[in-house]
Parts: sequence; C-alpha cells; structure tokens
Amino acid sequence: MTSGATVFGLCAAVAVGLGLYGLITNPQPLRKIIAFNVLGSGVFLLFGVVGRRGAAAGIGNDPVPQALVITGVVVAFAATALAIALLLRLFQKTGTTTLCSDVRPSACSDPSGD
Amino acid sequence: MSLARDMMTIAAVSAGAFFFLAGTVGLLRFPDTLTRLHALTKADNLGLGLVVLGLLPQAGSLRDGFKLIGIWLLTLLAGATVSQLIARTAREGETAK
Amino acid sequence: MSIATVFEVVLATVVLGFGFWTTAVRKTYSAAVGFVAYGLLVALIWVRLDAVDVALTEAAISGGLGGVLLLGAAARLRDSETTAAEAPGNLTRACAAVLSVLIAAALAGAVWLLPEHAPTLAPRIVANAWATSLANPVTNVLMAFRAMDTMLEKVVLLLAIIGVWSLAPDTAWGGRPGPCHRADPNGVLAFLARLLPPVGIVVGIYVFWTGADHPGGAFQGGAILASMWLLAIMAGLADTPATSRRWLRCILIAGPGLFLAVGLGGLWFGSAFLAYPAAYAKPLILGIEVAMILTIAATLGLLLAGAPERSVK
Amino acid sequence: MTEFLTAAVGFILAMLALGLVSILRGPGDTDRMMAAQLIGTAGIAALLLLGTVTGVPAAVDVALTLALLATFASIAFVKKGLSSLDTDGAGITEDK
Amino acid sequence: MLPAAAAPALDAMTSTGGFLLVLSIVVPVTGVLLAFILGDQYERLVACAIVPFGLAIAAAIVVALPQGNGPVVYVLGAWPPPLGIALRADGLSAVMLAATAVVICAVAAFAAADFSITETRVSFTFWILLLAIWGALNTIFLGGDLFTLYVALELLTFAAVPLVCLDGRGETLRAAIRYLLFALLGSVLYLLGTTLLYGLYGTLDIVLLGRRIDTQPAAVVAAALMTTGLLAKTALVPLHLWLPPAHAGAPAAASAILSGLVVKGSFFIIVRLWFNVMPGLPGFIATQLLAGLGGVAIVLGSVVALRQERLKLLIAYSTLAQIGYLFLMFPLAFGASGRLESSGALAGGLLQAISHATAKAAMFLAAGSIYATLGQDRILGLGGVGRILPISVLAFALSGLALMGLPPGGAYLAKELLLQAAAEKEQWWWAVVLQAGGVFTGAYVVLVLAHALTAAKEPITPDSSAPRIRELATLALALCSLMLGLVPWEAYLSIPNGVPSDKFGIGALFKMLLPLLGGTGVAILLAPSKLPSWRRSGWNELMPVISSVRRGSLASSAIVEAGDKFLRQWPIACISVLTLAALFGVSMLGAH
Repeated sequence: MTSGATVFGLCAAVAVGLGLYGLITNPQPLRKIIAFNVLGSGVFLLFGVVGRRGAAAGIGNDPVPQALVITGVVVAFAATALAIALLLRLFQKTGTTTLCSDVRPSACSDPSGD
Repeated sequence: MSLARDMMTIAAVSAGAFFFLAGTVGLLRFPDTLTRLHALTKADNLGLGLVVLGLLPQAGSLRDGFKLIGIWLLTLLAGATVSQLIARTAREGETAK
Repeated sequence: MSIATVFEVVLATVVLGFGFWTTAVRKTYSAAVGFVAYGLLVALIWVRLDAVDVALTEAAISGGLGGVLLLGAAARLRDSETTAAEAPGNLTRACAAVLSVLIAAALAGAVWLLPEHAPTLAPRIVANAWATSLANPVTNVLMAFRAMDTMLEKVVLLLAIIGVWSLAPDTAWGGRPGPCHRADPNGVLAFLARLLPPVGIVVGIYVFWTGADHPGGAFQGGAILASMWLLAIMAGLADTPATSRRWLRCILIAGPGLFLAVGLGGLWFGSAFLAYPAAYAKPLILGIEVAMILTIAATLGLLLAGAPERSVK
Repeated sequence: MTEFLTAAVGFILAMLALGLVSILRGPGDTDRMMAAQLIGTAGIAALLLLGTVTGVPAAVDVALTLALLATFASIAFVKKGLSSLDTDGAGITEDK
Repeated sequence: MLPAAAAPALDAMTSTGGFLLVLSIVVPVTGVLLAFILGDQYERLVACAIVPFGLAIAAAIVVALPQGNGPVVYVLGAWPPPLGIALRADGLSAVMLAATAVVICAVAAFAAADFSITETRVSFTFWILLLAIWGALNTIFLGGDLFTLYVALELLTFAAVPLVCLDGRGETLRAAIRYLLFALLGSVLYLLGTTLLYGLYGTLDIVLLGRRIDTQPAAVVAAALMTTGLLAKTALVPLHLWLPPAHAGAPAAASAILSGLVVKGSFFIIVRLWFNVMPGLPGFIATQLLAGLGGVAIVLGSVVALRQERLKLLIAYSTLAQIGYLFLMFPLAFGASGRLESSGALAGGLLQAISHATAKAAMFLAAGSIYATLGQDRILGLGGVGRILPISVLAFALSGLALMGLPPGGAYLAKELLLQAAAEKEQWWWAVVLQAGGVFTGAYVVLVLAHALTAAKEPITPDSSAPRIRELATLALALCSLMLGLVPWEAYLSIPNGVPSDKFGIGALFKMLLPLLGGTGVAILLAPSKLPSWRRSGWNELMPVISSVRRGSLASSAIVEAGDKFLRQWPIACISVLTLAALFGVSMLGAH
C-alpha cells in the first residue's frame, strides 16, 4: 500500500543533504540557486512520502500534502525567478556576480586558511 | 486475446529498449557532434515510437491511445526541428574555427 | 526484494546521481542541464508516489520553465565564472559536509520514526467533496478547504513580478522585458512556433479542464500556455508587451482579484469568507480557475522574460 | 507483465543516465544541447511505461505536458535561454 | 489568553467580530491589487486611502478582543480545522496588529512627502510593497495554520527584498541577493519541520497541534529545524549576515519598515511555535541557548554599532542588538512544570518587540531626514544638525531614550517585567544581561546625540529642507514609543504580578540614570570616534588613565568587529545555521 515510501523518504533526506551542502559551498550565486532548488525538491518529496503513507479512502496519496507541495513549488519557482533577476541585474551593473560586500574580493576568501 | 496483446507489448517494448541502447552506445562511441546527433535522434525517436506502439494495446481507452500517438508525434516534431538547429550551430562552430 | 523495490532503488539512485552531479560539477551550465534531468526524474518519482497532480507541476516547472530560467541565466553569466574566486577552503567544506550529512541523517531517522498508522485527511476530504461537486481531491483542497493559501500564493506570484520589474533601469521603466528576438520568418524555428502553439493551447486548456475531476489544474495548464507564448516570442513572431499596458496588468491581477471578490461575496451573502454556496460551487470555482490560468500564464511568461529592458519609445 | 515493464523502465533510466553523462562530458557546447533532446524522449518513454506499471492512467497527461515543454526547453537550450542580450542568436543564425 | 486554555469548541467556531480578522488581511491585499492596476501616480493615493482603513480595522480588533471570552476566531470557508484554516486573534496578535498599524501609518505619512512623483519606479514599488508587507504581517499575526504562516512568511520576504535594492546600486543588489537566499534557506528549514509535523499528527492547525504534540524524537527534529529556520529569517546572531547591509542600504522609509516590522514577523512565529504549539518540547537548556545567543547578539551588535562611521549602519547594528534582547524572555518564561508559560516574561518580550518596532522605525526615519538634508550620514559630520533639524534630532533622542528604558516607555515596562521574572526564577545572570543591554543602548544613543548637538565646524548648506510633515511623523512615532507604558496592557497580555506602578518616582529616575551614565562611559571607552566634549579641557588629570583603558577596550572591540566580519561570510553563516539546528535538536532531545 505504501509502496516506495521508505526508499523515497531516504532519497528525499539525501537530496536535502546534497542541497544544503551545495548551498553552503558553491561560490557562484547561480549555483547556490540551483542547490536551493535541489534542497526544495527534497523537502517536497518528503511531503510526497508523508502523503503516500497517508493513502486512504481510495486515494493513493493524501491530497493535503499534495496541495501544499503544489503551492510550495509555485513559491519556490517565483523565488528562483526573483533571485535570477537580481543576479542578472547585479551582473549588468557591476560585471561580477560576487556576493562579498567587503572591499576587496580577496578579503572574503576562506578563513579556514588553506 | 490478452496473451496476444501482451506478446505484442513485450516485443515492441523490447525493440524500443534496444534502440535506446543503440542510441546510447552511439553517443558513447561516435567521435564528433554530428554523428552523435545522428545516433541520438534516430534511435531515440524510433525507440519512443516502439514503446508507444507496445503500450497501445495496454491503453485503457481510445482517447488514451490517441494521446499516446500524439505524444510521439510531438517528440518527432521537436526532434526534427531541434536537431536541425543543433547541427547548424555545430557546423557554424566548425567553420568559425 | 521485489522487482518494484529494485526499480524504486534504481530510480532513487539515478535521481540522487543527478543531484550529486548538479552539486559537484564544475561548470554552471552543466549544473543547470543536470538540474533539468533531475527535475524530470523527480516527476517520475511523483508518478510512482501516486501524486500525479504534483508530477504535472514538477514536470512543468523543474523540467520545463525552471530549467529554461536557469539555463538562460547560466548562458548569460558565463563570463562571470572566472571572477568569482571565493571558493571555500577544505575545513569549511568538511564542516559543511559533516553537518549536511547530520541533518540528512536526522531527517531520515525522523521519517523512519513516523507513526505506523499514518494520520491522514483523505477520508475527510472524500466525505466533504459533495460541497464542491469536483472529483479531484487536490483541486478541492486547493480551491475550497485551503483556498486562503492558494489565494495568497497568487499574491506571492504578483509580488515576484513587481520585484522583477523593480529591477528595471529607470529609463526602461514601463517598457518591454527582455531582448528583441529576431529570426528568419521562413526558418525552422518560425515553422515550429507556428505549428506548436495551437497544439499547446489545446493541451493546456485540456490539462486545466480535466483538473476538475482528474489530475491537472490551472497552474499546470498555465505553465503550458506560458511556454507556448514564450516560444512565439523566441521565434520573433511576437514581442513581449510593455509592462505599463493596462490590459496586461488586468490579466496579471485577474486571478487573485476574482478569487478575492468571490471570497468577499461569500462573506457578504453566504456563510463565510471563501465559502461557496453549494449550488454554485462548481461554476464559481471554474470561473476563478479560468481567470487564474490567464494570470498564471502571463505571470510565468513575464517572470521568465525578466526585467523591462527596452523603453516603449 | 508488470515485472517486464518495470525492468524496461529501469533499463531506459540507466540508458538515460549513461547517455546524459556522455553528453555532458562532451567537448563542445553543441554536445550539451543534445541533452534536452535525450532527456525529453527517454523521460517520456520511462513515464509512459511507469504509468502503465503503477496503474496511474493520468501519467499519460504528464507525458503529454512533458512532450510540449521538452520541445520548448530544447529550443531554449539552442537559443541559450531567453534573456541573453549579448549571446542572443549565437546558436541560431538561420540560413538565408 | 492562551488558546489551549479556551473551551475546545471556541477554537473551531467563528466568533462575533471574526470578520474583522478577514478584513485586516483582505484590505491591504486589495490595496496591492488596486495599486498595481491603477499604477503610475495613483499607487500613492490608493495606499494613503487604504492606510486609515487598516488602522481602523486594527483598532476595532483591539477593542473587540477583551469583550469576548478567549480569542476572536474566524473559520475560513466555514471549513473547521483540521480540514480548513482558521484565523485567530489573541492578546499577542492584537498587540502586534496595533503596533504594526501605527508604524505603517507613520511611515506612510513620512514617505508621502519623501518619494517625489517623478520617480515612478521607486514610488510604484514602495507603495505596493508597503501594503503587501502589511497584509503579510497581519496574516502572520492571525494565521492559525503553520502552512498559512509559511505562505505569509514568503509573502513578507518577497515584499521586503525589492525594498532593499530600490536605489539599484550594486552594493544594495548584493545585499538583496544575500537576504533573499538566506531567507529562502530559512523558509525551507521551516517547511521541513511542517512536513514532519503533518506526518506525525495529521494537522497543521496551531491549536490542534498544541493538544496533540508529544515529545517524540521526530517532533524534536521538526522543532529544531523550524526554530532555526525562523531564527535565520529573524537575523539573530550568528545568523545575521544579511541584516546590516540590507537595512542600511534601503531608503529610509523602507529601512524603518524592514527593521521595525519585518524581522518581527518571523520572531512572532517563533513565539507562536514555542508558546502555543509546543510549550513542553524545548526544555530548559534550549531556552538558555536561545537567550545566550540573544546575549551574544547584544554585545556584538552594540560594540560593532559603536564602531560604525555611518549613522544608518549604526542603527542597523543596533537592530541586531535589540533582536538579541527579544530572545531573553524565553528562559524567564520557562516554568517549574517544564513548559513555557504565558507569564510576565512573555508580556515583557512582546512589549519590547513593539517598543522596538516604534522606536527603531522612528530612528531610521530621523536618520533619513538627516541624510536627505546633509547629503551624507557620517557620524563625525553630524555637527550642527541639531540646529537645522531640531525635530528630527529630538525624535531620535526620544526614541533612543525609549529604547534605553526610560519611563514610561514600553521598553521600561518590558525591562521591569523581565527583571521581575529573572528574580522570580532566580536566574540572576539574565538580569545582568538585561541591564547591560540598556547600558549599551545608552552608549550609541549618547554617541550620536553628542555629535549631533555640537556646533558645526563649518557652516552647513542643506541640500534640501525636510518637509515638516516628515519630521512630525517621526516625532509622533517616537512619542508613541515613549508613551507605550501608559497603555493598560493587562487586558491583552497576561501579567500575573501586575504592572510596576512606579513610573515617575525617584526610583524610576534612578533606574534611568544607569543606562545613561553607563552608556556615556561605554561610549567613551569603545567608540573610535571620540565624543566631542572629550577634546575640551578639565579632564586633563584623568586623561592618562582613561586613555590607556580606552586603548585596551578599543583593541578588544576591534576583535569583536573582526568576529562579526568572520560570521558574516556566507559559508560560515550557513554552517552556523546547521550547527544551531543540531544544537537545538540535541538540547531538546536531552530534555526528555
């Protein structure tokens, strides 16, 4: 009845981990945005797994989580579009996409010292 | 009757899977862009066509069957157009060099 | 282990493989391509989880419009790749990896510990579906039970448009978004852009219409319509409208506006805000959805087109 | 029957992954443009088979959506996106 | 006031006056739609027409609330939870609604004179987003469902981000992107938590969840993730990388909204989460951890604020410190039963939130007038501004005094309530932090005023004269903040031991001297830009002693500033997010 819930639950957790790692370590803002999308899809999948476990009354997947995911996907898409528009404008304006605001680009290189 | 339909499905889907395999091998083995493009589009469209053919007997209604064929036609159209555009870009890239 | 489980493991592995590729690959353009593939395969997972409404949305967004958005940005930002020299060091990476794994493990553990008999609202939704006489439970949740969220989400989309427009240079305010596309009117692209949109519009309306009783809905249909519009724009057959146009703004607020109006009607004449009188529930919901599909198509198209760049004059 | 079709989906998925990796490794940008093509066809095939396997007839609608949007995405791939001012038309100068 | 204490049926039934809750959300949203369609040049008219309406609705809710029993409830679509969504207004919501309405009014009056009609782009964006922020905040204060709160949070973020980069400079665009990305990370973590909660209990309704929730590990994971996500959106140190550049870079009216109101949205959801959804879950250590971060925020924010060269950055950093102050209430509300209790500490925290909302908005508005007149806002260049803009400087001084805890201000009342709670709970260390917070606030207010009140070195030629209405709006807001202590809060917030009555006596005067004198001392020691009076004679004997102490303390404050710079790097801030999530998870698990 709840076919795949466990496997895809694990898959969702790993996707969240991947997205988090990418969001932290990728220096380019566009890569951060892509990583955010991976992270978001992991969260949505988790909703899907929760809904799949709640299959009942002849519906294969609890409709409430499904509806929440659809709302969430739309919001995430709008966020992506806004972030990309900001990034393109920044590039147009300054010729770079670095997010470091502190004076020189070198000043914001890694602190861990290697 | 059901057995005959299932046999047809198995045969057609197997053939389709084979073309997907052929396409992928072509992608991996062929040396330059144009030949790889050739491998991809031919094999993929034929592969999808055979899969669609295989699924037709399993379709629940006439409408689903038409939808399946429509899907195949749409991908054919896209494949034809896009591969032409890609090939043109590739050729221009070469002449530019 | 049954073949179904093996298949699920394969699917999950391939999806995560692409997720990993997207995170690790060096070139941004490749990462964007990887993400398109990832999004498409996630749609497969949604079908497998028996959530076809979401699968449609995921296919439309991650596989289609979202991919185009990311690819366009990647192509345009290509020159900036070398300037960003802020790669974190190994210690930072190690910390990030450890913590990400920790969070993922905690999540996996939490999913594992979810109760044996999962709580669900599905029976309640089926029991109350009479109120709208729509057979698609997801549409019922979106348009009736949780209508407030759906309405506010449309306002979020509108704010995203305002945010994108606000990035226009002052000289281009109110102008047309995006660059001017020119293509040979007798070329392949123009041919496709004449052939595909009629088909696409039919499919878009079908996906929307079927959403009352089967998987589908205004958002998914709107996404298809938006992509057809953009195809015509890319082929040079149409241009993006100037953002100061009154008709465009009317379309952009038609969905949330009608939603709000019907909701207030419920407050005034009926039992509650956003309550539909049982006799008119279906036509009212469909009416809102018709307005919404227009709004969504226009909004998604304009979000992809970007900030106004060309002044009207 | 279900087992056979499930295996077929798994096989096509593997082909998709292999093909895509080979494309993305490819030397030039034109190779990468093929990716959308491959994702589209193989993804649709997998989706149709999966819909039959899982008993979700509406999967056909997902495939239909994908067929349309994959076409659109392919064009955008070749155009390298919608919004490029400077790189616009790099891939798309049509024959006169 | 706690919904959990009310009769069960009341939570799922629309109460009389419930339609006011709908209106308070619908009216600003209608304004957004109308302003968008009417567009150029009419958006300001629409906004100015909507503002009095909104204020009246907020006032009506405030009046309606004490008359019924328990919260005012509205069931949307007549679908009771868990299937549908309910809006609920309790005392906390009413207080926040009213404060928001007042601040929005003042900012609108200020901005009506600020953005000239020729600047179509800026004016269009600002007015629509102002209304959008109002609608989003009202939804957050009234929403009875965790997912509705998520949508409202996103609404808030989408409205706030474009305000940051209204002027379109590269620097502010950068700040906006950092803000957006970090806020998105926060909302994803919040959403993760809601998924788990739905999977566990099958509802997202706050009241129902509050009844069903238990202390199982999966709920703890959800709580930790949601708390951390919201903290990232609230910019509690060390998750503050986005705040200073974003709040300092926006136009003055926008900064006032961002600093005064927007961060309170996510803060309010944390309060809902910890006090209403899962009061029994966090446990002693987690509350101490949260307040500990608050303490760090007070020190770091204040010290770095004193080292800023520009007025707006100083105010932005002071916001960091004040956000820290808001979190001191959590351990003080932690009762002997092992649950967070709706006590005097909660009332104190909420009062601090609204007095900061009014005072900080007034400060940013005053800074905006100063910037517009001088053409710059360097603190060293403020000399003589007291003569040109007396009202703005007075407003700045009054709001500063209110923030320091001058009676009868809201912050004074808040501090008294929190000190009372600290004494009751025998957690003297938080009393020390509370007093230190007041002293630090005193320091940067004194620093700014000392410069603003000196004579100009060279005569100033104002770029433009600030319209009087702008200055008056600022002053009104500052006075509001100073008068908050006179409001009868007992009707809305649960204050078991009563409000401290001594607001004007000798004792109150004495309490006021501590932050003022202590603040002067701290300003002398920690501010690199010396106080103007310092250069005069009369201090000669003390000079060598103080100079050496000053040198030492300056060196240590430089270290704090370097620490701040370190924490504000993207990877470090993200790692802090995940570390905090892990810490909260472990400490909550340990509590059970």
